Amino acid sequence: MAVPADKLKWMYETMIKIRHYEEAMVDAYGEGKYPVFNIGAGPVPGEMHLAAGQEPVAVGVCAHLRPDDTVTAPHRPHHHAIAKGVNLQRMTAEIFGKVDGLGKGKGGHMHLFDPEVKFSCGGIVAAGVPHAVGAALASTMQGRDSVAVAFIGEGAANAGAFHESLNLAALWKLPVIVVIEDNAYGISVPKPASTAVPTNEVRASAYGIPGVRVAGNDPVALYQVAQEAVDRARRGGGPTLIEVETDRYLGHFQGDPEVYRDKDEVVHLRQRDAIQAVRQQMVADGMATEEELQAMEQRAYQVVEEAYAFARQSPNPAGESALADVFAL
Amino acid sequence: MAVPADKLKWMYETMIKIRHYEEAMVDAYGEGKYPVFNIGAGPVPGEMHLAAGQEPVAVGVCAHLRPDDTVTAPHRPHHHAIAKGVNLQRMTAEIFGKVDGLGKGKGGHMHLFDPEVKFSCGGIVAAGVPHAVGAALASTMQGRDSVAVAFIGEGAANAGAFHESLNLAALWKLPVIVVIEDNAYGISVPKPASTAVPTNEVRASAYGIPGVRVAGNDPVALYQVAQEAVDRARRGGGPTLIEVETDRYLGHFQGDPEVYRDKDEVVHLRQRDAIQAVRQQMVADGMATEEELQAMEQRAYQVVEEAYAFARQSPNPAGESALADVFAL
Amino acid sequence: MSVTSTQRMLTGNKAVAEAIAQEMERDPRVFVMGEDVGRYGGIFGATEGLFQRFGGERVRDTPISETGFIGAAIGAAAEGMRPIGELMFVDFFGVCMDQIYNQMAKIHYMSGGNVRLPMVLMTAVGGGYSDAAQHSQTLYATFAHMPGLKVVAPATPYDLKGMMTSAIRDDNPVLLMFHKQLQGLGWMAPIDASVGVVPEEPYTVPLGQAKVVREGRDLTIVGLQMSVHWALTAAARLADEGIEAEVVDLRSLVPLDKQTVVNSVRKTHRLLVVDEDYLSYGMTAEIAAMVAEQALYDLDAPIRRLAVPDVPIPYSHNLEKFVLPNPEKIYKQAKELAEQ
Amino acid sequence: MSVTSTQRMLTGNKAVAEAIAQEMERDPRVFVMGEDVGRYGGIFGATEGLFQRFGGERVRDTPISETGFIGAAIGAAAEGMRPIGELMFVDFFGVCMDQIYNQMAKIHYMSGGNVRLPMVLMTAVGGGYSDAAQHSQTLYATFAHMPGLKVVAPATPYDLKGMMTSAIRDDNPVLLMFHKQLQGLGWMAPIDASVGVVPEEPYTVPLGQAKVVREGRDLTIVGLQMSVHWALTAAARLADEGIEAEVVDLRSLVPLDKQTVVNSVRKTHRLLVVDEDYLSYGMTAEIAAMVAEQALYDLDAPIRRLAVPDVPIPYSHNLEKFVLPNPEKIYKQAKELAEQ
Ligand SMILES: Cc1ncc(C[n+]2csc(CCOP(=O)(O)OP(=O)(O)O)c2C)c(N)n1
Ligand SMILES: Cc1ncc(C[n+]2csc(CCOP(=O)(O)OP(=O)(O)O)c2C)c(N)n1
Ligand SMILES: [Mg+2]
Ligand SMILES: [Mg+2]
Repeated sequence: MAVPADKLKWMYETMIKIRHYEEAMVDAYGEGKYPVFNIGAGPVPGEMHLAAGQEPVAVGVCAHLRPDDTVTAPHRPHHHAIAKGVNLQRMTAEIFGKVDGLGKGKGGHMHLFDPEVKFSCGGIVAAGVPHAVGAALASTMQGRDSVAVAFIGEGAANAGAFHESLNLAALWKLPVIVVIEDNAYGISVPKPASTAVPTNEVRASAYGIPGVRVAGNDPVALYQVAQEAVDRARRGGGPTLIEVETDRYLGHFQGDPEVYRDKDEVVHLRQRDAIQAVRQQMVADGMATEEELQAMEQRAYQVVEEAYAFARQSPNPAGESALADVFAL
Repeated sequence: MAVPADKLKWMYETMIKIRHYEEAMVDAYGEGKYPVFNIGAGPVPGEMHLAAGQEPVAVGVCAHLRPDDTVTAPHRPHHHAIAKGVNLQRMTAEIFGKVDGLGKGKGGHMHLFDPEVKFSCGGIVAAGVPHAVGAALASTMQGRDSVAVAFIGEGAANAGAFHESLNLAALWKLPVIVVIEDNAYGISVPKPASTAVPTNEVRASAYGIPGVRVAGNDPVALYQVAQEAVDRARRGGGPTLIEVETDRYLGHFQGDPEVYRDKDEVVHLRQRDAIQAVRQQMVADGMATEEELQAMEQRAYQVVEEAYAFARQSPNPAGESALADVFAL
Repeated sequence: MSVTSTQRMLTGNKAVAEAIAQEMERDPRVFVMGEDVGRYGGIFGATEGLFQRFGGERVRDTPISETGFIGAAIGAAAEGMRPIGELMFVDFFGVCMDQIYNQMAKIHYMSGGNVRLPMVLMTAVGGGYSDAAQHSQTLYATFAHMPGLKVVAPATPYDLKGMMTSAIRDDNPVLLMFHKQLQGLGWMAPIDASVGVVPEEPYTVPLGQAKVVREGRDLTIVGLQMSVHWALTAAARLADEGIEAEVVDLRSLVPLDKQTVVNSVRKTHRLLVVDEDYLSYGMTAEIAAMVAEQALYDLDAPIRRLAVPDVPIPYSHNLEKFVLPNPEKIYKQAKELAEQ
Repeated sequence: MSVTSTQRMLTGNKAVAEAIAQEMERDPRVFVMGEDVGRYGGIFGATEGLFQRFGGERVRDTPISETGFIGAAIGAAAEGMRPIGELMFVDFFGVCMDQIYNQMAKIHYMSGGNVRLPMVLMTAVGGGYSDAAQHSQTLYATFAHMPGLKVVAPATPYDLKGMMTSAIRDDNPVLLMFHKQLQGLGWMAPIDASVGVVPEEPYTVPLGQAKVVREGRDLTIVGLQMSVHWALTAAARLADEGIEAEVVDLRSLVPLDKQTVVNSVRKTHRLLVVDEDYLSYGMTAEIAAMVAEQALYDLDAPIRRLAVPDVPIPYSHNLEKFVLPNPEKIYKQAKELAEQ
């Protein structure tokens, strides 16, 4: 296990932060929506796609990224955003639709933009992949060594934009890493019902680039694979395609009846929870004491709580402000 | 060489027909357009993409097809149409924009539809591939054993529609064959400047289906490869991806200045002309006498001449008829 | 409309699903493709129960490949099938518009009428629940502007079933938009208009006929889907104040029933057009322009248009409310117009 | 406009290419991507000479992957570059509309103004040379309907250069449409309007200002690109008969210069709107509706609209001629309108 201690600690603390963030969001999102679930009600209206269980993907990759590296994320973006270092208070305010939000309440949970750390996401499946290619192109043309990472779901690997982007990235040997989060479903459709190959990293060969699969929702294994990919990209060695097996603990979106999977499935998945595994490993390896771990956990919780508090106290935008920001002046 | 004599003769005669058709079109298209080339003038206005040199692709595949098999072709469709048995007189009338045309003059050279032999084509790169998938799906759902072939250029293999269609065809194990005509250019862009892999048949592995490359613009080699693919599809064995190296003798479209390639290139390509090679082979193998060959050539020429004559004598559509056929009644 | 207790009430989504089921029963060529249309029953319930009844061959979940499966529907339609494709949200049109517009809408014409594409593309439209810029649009005019497609947008469960049945039986490609809020889903704010009387036996409602859903003499309000229901609410309030608004439900954008609109304007002499789509270059412009051509001298006041004021749909509740039409805004505009 | 022999004349395509070259010279962040924009110089000549001058890094041929490269332009713009993408024919929009519309047009808004996308998407529009249904459209209204994009369509070499320069310098995404017939290409029927005076030094023409290109008192004809030139031809003939038409070149669909149109109508009291795009739900509707809202009582006759009559563009010369507007049709409509 070659993850340096400081990185592993960062990964652990960040995973805790993500998990707590998503669990707090389950509650915040639920406020005002019941007894009869009403998607448009409460302090956090609209669709809500949470990433509990998928933390390893975000931290395993983002552990190698700098603020000047770009990340594009899909409709399920919180874990990537947190791991990339997005301003958590403003992100949360955005999700609450408030004036202090990253987008002044105009974007919402699926449309978070933090140019400070070069993070963006969006609601259209696979649409962020070409943006990452463009960011990598800019980096190259500007003579920088920044890289760009596009995260997508396994369902997105069947969209045309995926193919076009990978070909372009490979053709121009751009510093792009496409990370496929295989959480086994695209909404209700299991991977074998959407994808003609069992695993997507084989698709790298269609572009003459390296493709790697990381099994078992394992942040440490991913850390190593991502290291190689990021290093190669920074050196000018071109793109890499990575598929990571991961676990979606919650519904596709909050309110998903999940008629398409057995309730036991998630119980089973939770048994290999990476957060607990990393914690135990760190203790076993003597990398961190129980106190240190608790301090990290405490810190993570606090940051999250502060973000929610910030979001809640921020004012709602005035209606008329909807008319601003269509065009830059 | 396992091509049965009748098939090889058919292939030869069809290639002659195509070549003569395209050469006659060079002239017909040129009428009224000079001294200063005017694309909208003359009896055949608009863009004109000819396939002289690419005959082997069309005949090598279509030799295995029945009228109830479907072919979708791209913007360069004459060779496929002729090899699929499209009504040549009505096709030519369409290209001349006449009332007896397949589309009553509404479609034109890039939009030829002959439902009698299940042929269609279109002007949007790669857009015909999903149509072939749908035809194959219909065949399967209707309990038939018809197959569907989508012809595209090598440039089209970088379009999203290609990827989505192949995944779908492979996922549903449909009787589809995608044939990539690698004529080395997409308009002016040479393949290495558009495609991250040297040859596209490797992309089959992204869908878990067989991929085969046929080199040398060789109709006989293609015949054999296509045989296997068509047989597999008919048996329910699913799709195949074939890339064929072929030669575009003329410009991308008529009037193309071809600033992007050396004039010698075509001179060189013409030296491996498949039509002549097949002719010599048939003579050498004693498969056909010089008289028989001349009779075939004569027949091919005559059919083409009749098609042009038919087209020329057919009336122009009345202007008002433009308003009909938007909706079926 | 008086509803007796023997009349069967259905939500919008069940009305759509029933139409599809009955047509699938009647015609083996009909089948459905789309994301999550199978076991899930469609994100907006339009295929509820179909997978269980007809199986996965005829109710096909697809990969996230809209160009692929809508293109495949076209190919299958050309070969004698009668596919129904679902584009989950209309907002996703941009990944497959070539198939919708250059292929599905034009092939019949380009073939000189030789190829028929008897197919339906159904899709969910509309906002009002904070789904933001990429999941809340109606895009009515985007599809209506380009010839070759019938474009219909029913506003009641009755019309949803009847127009879906007509769409499936039509030999032309039909884009049928259902409004999310009118599907009567368990997870949307419940509104009365999403439930209505729907006869059990199959029936058709013609594509291309508008309907006067409330008679009035003082002004005409023209709308589609939610804007019709908003207009009816506004009209009730106006009536309390002695203003009688006539409300016209267009139901269909293409073909457009100009006569019903013009007749109404000839009667009321005032026109307010309401749209949940963007204002400029939209449906409100077409209706206004058509009336300005055909009934200019019948107008006693300038035509008014109320629609989304040319901004993407914002996320925050306040912001979205500010840009979407609603009964209150319609009431205000209508009152001013009537008193002008 | 009197042209002295010292004035420099350029074709439309050279005017566009010169604007790009000068901005590339001036600003290292500007670069071009598209199919055949390199050695070929763009199918419609918009990048003529750029590859030779700036090399393949800044003048990039792309694969046939419009979603890929337009999306990449967006990503690059967000990182401080100023890309110019070329969509070869506007008709191909359907394979990449998601990037154009859900991404390029909306990201600034969704980010609350925090992300800027200073980029240009240029594309060729128009028919009249038998390129049929998938290569002859203008689709003006398709892009103008959806907020977040500036949409401009210059009609002269002077405006092409000046508006391209403005577009490149604009911090917003701009869709610049050039009309194939106005590019002055060697392989199209030569028309006078495709050549014009173009100063050598860089200059800008504002985006969003219409222009009265001919003054008149009897009626107003509003158009864009080819329809402006057709209208000018018709106006000359009308003048011979004593009818003075005022011709307004919109130049920009978004922002739309309503004032110039309304001012003209207030002066002439009659309006004919001409469009090479489809009739229904199109530009003619927006202009007509806007005038019916803002200047209803200034009208002495119903507004007339002349556009493609809601059919795909047919191939055959006769058929295409039947559906496209032309000077003759404009003359007829204008004369009837003036005498009404
Ligand atoms: C182009 C497009 N098609 C469909 C959708 C609807 N949709 C949103 S998320 C989703 C499933 C995505 O699956 P996957 O890529 O595996 O990501 P996951 O949700 O599992 O994280 C679908 C179909 C969309 N947003 N965009
Ligand atoms: C979606 C789309 N993009 C671009 C074009 C313009 N175009 C027409 S043919 C062509 C090149 C096609 O190259 P290839 O697929 O290799 O076919 P070839 O012309 O060589 O037969 C291009 C770019 C188009 N018709 N459709
Ligand atoms: Mg998934
Ligand atoms: Mg080619």
